[in-house]
Amino acid sequence: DKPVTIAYIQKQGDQQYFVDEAAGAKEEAKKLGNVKVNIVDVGTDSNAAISAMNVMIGQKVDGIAMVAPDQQIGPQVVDMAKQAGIPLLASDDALKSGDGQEIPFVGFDGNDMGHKVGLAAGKLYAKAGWKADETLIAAAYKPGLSACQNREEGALAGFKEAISGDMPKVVDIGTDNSTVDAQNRTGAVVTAHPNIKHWVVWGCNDESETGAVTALSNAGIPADGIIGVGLGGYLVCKDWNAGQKTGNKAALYISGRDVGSAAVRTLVNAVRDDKPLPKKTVAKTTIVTPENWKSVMGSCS
Amino acid sequence: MTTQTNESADARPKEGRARRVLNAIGVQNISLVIALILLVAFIGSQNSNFFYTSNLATIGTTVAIVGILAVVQTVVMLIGGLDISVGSQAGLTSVTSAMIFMATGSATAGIVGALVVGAAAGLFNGIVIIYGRVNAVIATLATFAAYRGLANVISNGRAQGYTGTDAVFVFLARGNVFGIPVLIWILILVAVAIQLMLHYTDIGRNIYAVGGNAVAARLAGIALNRYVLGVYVLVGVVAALAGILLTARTGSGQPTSGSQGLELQSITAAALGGCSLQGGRGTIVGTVLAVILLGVLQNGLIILNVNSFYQDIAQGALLVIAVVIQQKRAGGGGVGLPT
Amino acid sequence: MTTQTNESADARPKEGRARRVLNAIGVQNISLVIALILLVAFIGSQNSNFFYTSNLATIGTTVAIVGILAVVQTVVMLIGGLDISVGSQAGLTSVTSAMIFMATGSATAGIVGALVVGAAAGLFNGIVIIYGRVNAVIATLATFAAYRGLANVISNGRAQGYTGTDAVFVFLARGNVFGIPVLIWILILVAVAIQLMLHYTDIGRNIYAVGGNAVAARLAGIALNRYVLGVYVLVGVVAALAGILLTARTGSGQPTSGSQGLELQSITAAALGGCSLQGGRGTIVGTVLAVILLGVLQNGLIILNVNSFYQDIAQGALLVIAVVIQQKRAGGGGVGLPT
Amino acid sequence: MAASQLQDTDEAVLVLDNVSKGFSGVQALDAVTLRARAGEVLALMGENGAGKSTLLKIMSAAHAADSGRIVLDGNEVSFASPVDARRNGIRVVAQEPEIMGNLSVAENVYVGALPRNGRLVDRARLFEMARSDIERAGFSGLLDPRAYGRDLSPAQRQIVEILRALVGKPRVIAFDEPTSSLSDHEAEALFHLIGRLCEDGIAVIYVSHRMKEIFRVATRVLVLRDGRVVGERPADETDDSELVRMMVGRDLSTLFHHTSHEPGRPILSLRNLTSADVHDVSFDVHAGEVVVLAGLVGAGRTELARAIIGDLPVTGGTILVDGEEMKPTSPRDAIRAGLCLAPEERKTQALLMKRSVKDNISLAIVGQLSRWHVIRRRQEREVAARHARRLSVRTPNLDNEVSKLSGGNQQKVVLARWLARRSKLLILDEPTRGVDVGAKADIYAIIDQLAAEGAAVLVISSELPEVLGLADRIVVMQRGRVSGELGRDEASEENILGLSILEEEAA
Ligand SMILES: Nc1ncnc2c1ncn2[C@@H]1O[C@H](COP(=O)(O)OP(=O)(O)OP(=O)(O)O)[C@@H](O)[C@H]1O
Ligand SMILES: Nc1ncnc2c1ncn2[C@@H]1O[C@H](COP(=O)(O)OP(=O)(O)OP(=O)(O)O)[C@@H](O)[C@H]1O
Ligand SMILES: [Mg+2]
Ligand SMILES: [Mg+2]
Repeated sequence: DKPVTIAYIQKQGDQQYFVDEAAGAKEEAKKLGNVKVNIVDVGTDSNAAISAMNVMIGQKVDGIAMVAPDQQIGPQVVDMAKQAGIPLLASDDALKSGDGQEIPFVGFDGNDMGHKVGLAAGKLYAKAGWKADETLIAAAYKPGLSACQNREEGALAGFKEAISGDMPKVVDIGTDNSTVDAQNRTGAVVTAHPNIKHWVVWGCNDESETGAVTALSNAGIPADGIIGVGLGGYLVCKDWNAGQKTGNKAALYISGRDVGSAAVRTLVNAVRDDKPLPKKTVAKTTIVTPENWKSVMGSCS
Repeated sequence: MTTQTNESADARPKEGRARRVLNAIGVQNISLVIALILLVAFIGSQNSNFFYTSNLATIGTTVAIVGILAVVQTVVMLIGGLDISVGSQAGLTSVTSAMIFMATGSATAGIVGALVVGAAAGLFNGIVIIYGRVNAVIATLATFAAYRGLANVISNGRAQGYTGTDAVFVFLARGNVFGIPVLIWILILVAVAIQLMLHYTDIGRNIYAVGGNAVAARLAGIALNRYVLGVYVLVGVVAALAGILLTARTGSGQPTSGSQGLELQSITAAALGGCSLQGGRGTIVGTVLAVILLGVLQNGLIILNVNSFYQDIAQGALLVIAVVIQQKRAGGGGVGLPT
Repeated sequence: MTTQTNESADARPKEGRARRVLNAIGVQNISLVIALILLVAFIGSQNSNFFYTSNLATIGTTVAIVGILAVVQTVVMLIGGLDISVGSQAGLTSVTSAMIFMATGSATAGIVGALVVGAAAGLFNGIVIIYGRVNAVIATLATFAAYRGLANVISNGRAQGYTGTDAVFVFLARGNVFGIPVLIWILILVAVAIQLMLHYTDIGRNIYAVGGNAVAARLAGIALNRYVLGVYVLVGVVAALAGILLTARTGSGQPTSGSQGLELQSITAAALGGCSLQGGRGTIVGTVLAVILLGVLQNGLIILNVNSFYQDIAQGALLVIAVVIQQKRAGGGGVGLPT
Repeated sequence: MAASQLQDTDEAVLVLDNVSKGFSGVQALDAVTLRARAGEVLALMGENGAGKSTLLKIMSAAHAADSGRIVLDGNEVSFASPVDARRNGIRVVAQEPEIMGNLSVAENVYVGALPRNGRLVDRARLFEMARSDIERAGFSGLLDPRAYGRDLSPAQRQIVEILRALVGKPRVIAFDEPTSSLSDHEAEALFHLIGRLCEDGIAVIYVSHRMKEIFRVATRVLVLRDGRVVGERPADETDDSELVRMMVGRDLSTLFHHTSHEPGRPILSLRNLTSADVHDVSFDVHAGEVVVLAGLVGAGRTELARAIIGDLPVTGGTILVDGEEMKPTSPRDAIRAGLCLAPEERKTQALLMKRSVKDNISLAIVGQLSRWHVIRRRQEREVAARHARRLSVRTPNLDNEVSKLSGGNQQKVVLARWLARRSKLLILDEPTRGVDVGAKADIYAIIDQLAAEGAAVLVISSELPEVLGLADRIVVMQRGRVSGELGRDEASEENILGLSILEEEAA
């Protein structure tokens, strides 16, 4: 087989999900044979993403997969790739070209992920039979990130869809997407709402969501009074694995590994067969619960 | 002829007890206290829930980790240094503690291991600075990146283990002693111990001397290198404590999440508390007050449901206001850049 | 009596041309050059793609934004200050430029608007420092948060607009003049202009004086306040330029992404280039060399496909090594904290 | 020669034998031998840059000698660090006191040897020890042990530096120009102290440019020139002129140039000027006149000068410049109106230590030397070179860092800066601090010449011979007030001293 070099430009490469994604990409490359994957972590820095594009185009790689730190840079990177004649694949977050065309995509639909989380939370809420005026929805996410904004909008819509009757009040908790920050900030939110009996919690990632849930239980809210739905599942599963009674009632499991390997496979196939990239490859997401997580996720590290 | 114009020089300040107490707190710190009172009054008037004991405990536990780091950052700044790597050290020790705990099943082993790693990381900082002759800011900027990388490498970038079922970790994270959360006790203990050291021991006085005038300190026979090394080791150990508390609070060892940004927060608190970047000036009381002020501010902004973007603006504005009050009270025009 | 041993007082140093050139670069900078050569040799030997012209241009365009900020950070550090808010200022002006551009359709309007906003932000920093008597670190830590908040508020936290169809922005981001990217030209222009100012004008001389000894500068009739204000306005304007370039490169106005962390990067470069945090010491040549060194390092690590966690470690290690080489070459044992 | 010197090492406590030291481009010491004997005061003399401080720094191990030996009690030693030297009883009172601003005077004195009670500092004992030290050393009333270092005047800083040397068991104490920031009163106390140290069998080394002091305290005099020993004399077998000849290499006929000229119009007129510690000060300084402000340390002369040039707020009264009222809010205003102050503390108030001699000299005139803000560099170099030569600044070249000059030469750089800025009124605060006799004579001649050219000069000086030699008129201050004015002909050491302290003794 013809040797192929793929660049995988990732945001937030130190987050567990993206670490998995990188690992998946590398495993797939090995499986395909004669494929080199060059992983570049650009944090949350759009400018670094542009620089990484420059570097990789300069290195004349055969294909680029990008998890953009901000979807707004889409037109710019699409343009750069087109000028260099290198196939570009959007990973995890969709990218559009300057004329509004979506480019080929592998990953999850951000809004849809949020929607599933909201839906799951709404169902649990309806089942619990809580009253709207005794319930507060705590949405913990990093406010400046477009991906988080998408998920948050999806979650709200999903929750509304699942319930009948009044919508509980929603409090946005601006975190830096870390557990500790979510924990610290949620502590204060509890103070501000002493009359709330029941809490629904979701977040942009597992860190935010579990941090908020921990803060609630530290504030004396019983596990039964919390419906926490994680996003990712990698932290939520720790409570379940330990058999702890927890406010984390469900999580949307997304496998970074799957996306990483799908992205590499798609790019390599297109390069080798000299065919255009498929428009959309959406990876599977599953709602996991304390009951089924083991069969879906396998293990919890 | 010996009765010159300066009889006032050795006259003890003639002042009342109240005045003496005020002096002990220091004019700068009084301004912080005033700023704190005003802030508390304002927040409390808007939302009386603020005064719940539970909320005060929330503030305390929230500031505990950054608080102990700010306290040791104060010590580093006193000797004229800076430690940018505290957050990375906390992250590194957080994963270490969790990984050792998972491997051995013993919380003690995890804690001791983390403290040893922290001491080693601090010692390494000190060695690079002293024997490599690398400026403290650059050296700790370098290890800021390096320790973070190391934490990610050993943990493969993943949160490690689960400590939520261990009594020791749970006690650290959620325990109470005499009704006061353990986290707050730890902050109090660290602050008081270091305050006592700075104020009442020759080590502490020598630290002020080293930062105040390194040449004089050296000529007076103070082993500068040993002090600098010692201070950085102290920071490493306390950063490890912070890392252990991070693990306990989040229930798992976090390589970077939760510890990034602690360097800036601890420096902000120390500087707001009156530490000078030139060394030799600063107090633990000031730093702790600043930590509390910043904690109350953040808590208040959330309680008052301020949009998180406006929180940034408010935080910036209040930081400036607190210092302006300080300066106006301290009086004096001053020349050029304020210190 | 006047015929002492000092007839040589006005004799120019008698030394060869080569020696003079070396002196002009400075011993500290020579070490940076050596470190750079070693690094380039190593990376090139591992992967010859490194030497593609396109890659060299890539390095240049990559460092351009942080480079111009490091250059002005150098000036701030020369007067003994620090500006932590440069990144936030760049973010603020990035969204401003994009929003004005989207509203008016005119790139010029967007650029001018951003520069005005940058100048205002810098002026505000200066006013807080000079008239509020707030320590420069605290003041800019405060505006670091405040300007970021402001950028998020006006943009609602979202990237703004699309500039990829505008000729001016495209020229800035991807244009070439004489085969060299516009971004690199801008870095060269800013660095040369400021170098000339520092070296050949009384303004530059006075900047060194203010940072070297503020009391002496004041007694020599230098209007300290005006200099401090002026320098912070300069930083604001250059940060705005950085913001505009960010907009041009990413194709949209970014409130925070791409500008967070620029403060630390610019300070790292300036400090590695030989700036002292105490003021009065540092050169533009040194800073630019440090910027290039860091840029090459980062590029090399990516090209050599080093895992990003190991990149952190390597970056930290190389930072330390570069400074240790510097210090060993500069000679002199020294005790206590290196400056 | 080296061998013969070795024979009498046994009677000396400390011998620096054939010591040499070079800095890049400068041979600061060339085979210098110095013997310090118990109970003796060895005066070390020489022009600025002769190598005195360097010799002391080698003694205290602040510098390492390039060659030569150090012999302590007959045994060759090599000190690893200043700490080591200190532990062996060697103390140097540095030319520039090093003070820790945020520590108390007591802590500044005892730093490194704080009295302890277990691990804790015994604060009560510390302050008591410091208090009794101050008293025993004869400085009572001059220094509060609890005052902070940052609040100390130059004289007080010097006293702290002196007290520091007395802690522990000193065997050899070297004073490097200890009196340059002390007035006669404190200096007198210091001489008593030195006498006592001798009686206790301590070997004292004393560096000063003040001839009078040398004969007051020294038993032997060692003279250096260009880093070489030019001679050693018992103090009672030599005199001023011989020492000057040895130091300068020729005779110095007159120390003071004084031509009397007709005072012109008043340039500066103070009317009831009042600021924080200065009260109701009124006097005039005319064109072509040298007025000297005399008084004891702390009399408020420096503060008055700073108030005049707008560096301290004026709370009452008026300042007239050329008959017009001036309200300076910063030194910049005053400088533009033609008033300049060369401050007393070169290190903290005047010099950019890390910059070149040239940059330091041209600091106050770069604006004038520039067109469109571009410095005319050739002209700058010429001006700097001219003034450096005029004041005999000893430096390898104009690009040398000022921190590498000897103390006296640094002082000359400060003066050069303010001479380069031709102003109507020049205020010189202790202009000859640490300057050698030869250069002093130059400076006096320059001051005289400035006056002859029509400038008004206000000199603040604590050295009475200087006051008498320079002044056309003397204004004496005491506790922030003018206590008297004396014409050149009416002035004597006695009546100046009388005006400085009279009121006090009555009180
Ligand atoms: N650190 C240094 N680097 C370079 N040259 C130095 C340094 N210290 C001193 N010198 C040079 O060594 C010579 C001797 O200086 P030293 O300070 O010993 O003179 P001094 O006799 O004490 O003069 P003064 O009376 O002015 O204090 C001078 O030419 C000085 O410029
Ligand atoms: N010995 C001292 N004790 C206390 N304060 C002092 C002393 N010496 C100076 N000061 C402070 O300085 C102020 C005025 O002193 P200033 O330095 O102006 O006097 P001076 O006559 O110039 O003395 P010097 O010769 O030391 O410069 C005093 O009001 C006081 O605040
Ligand atoms: Mg000397
Ligand atoms: Mg004075």
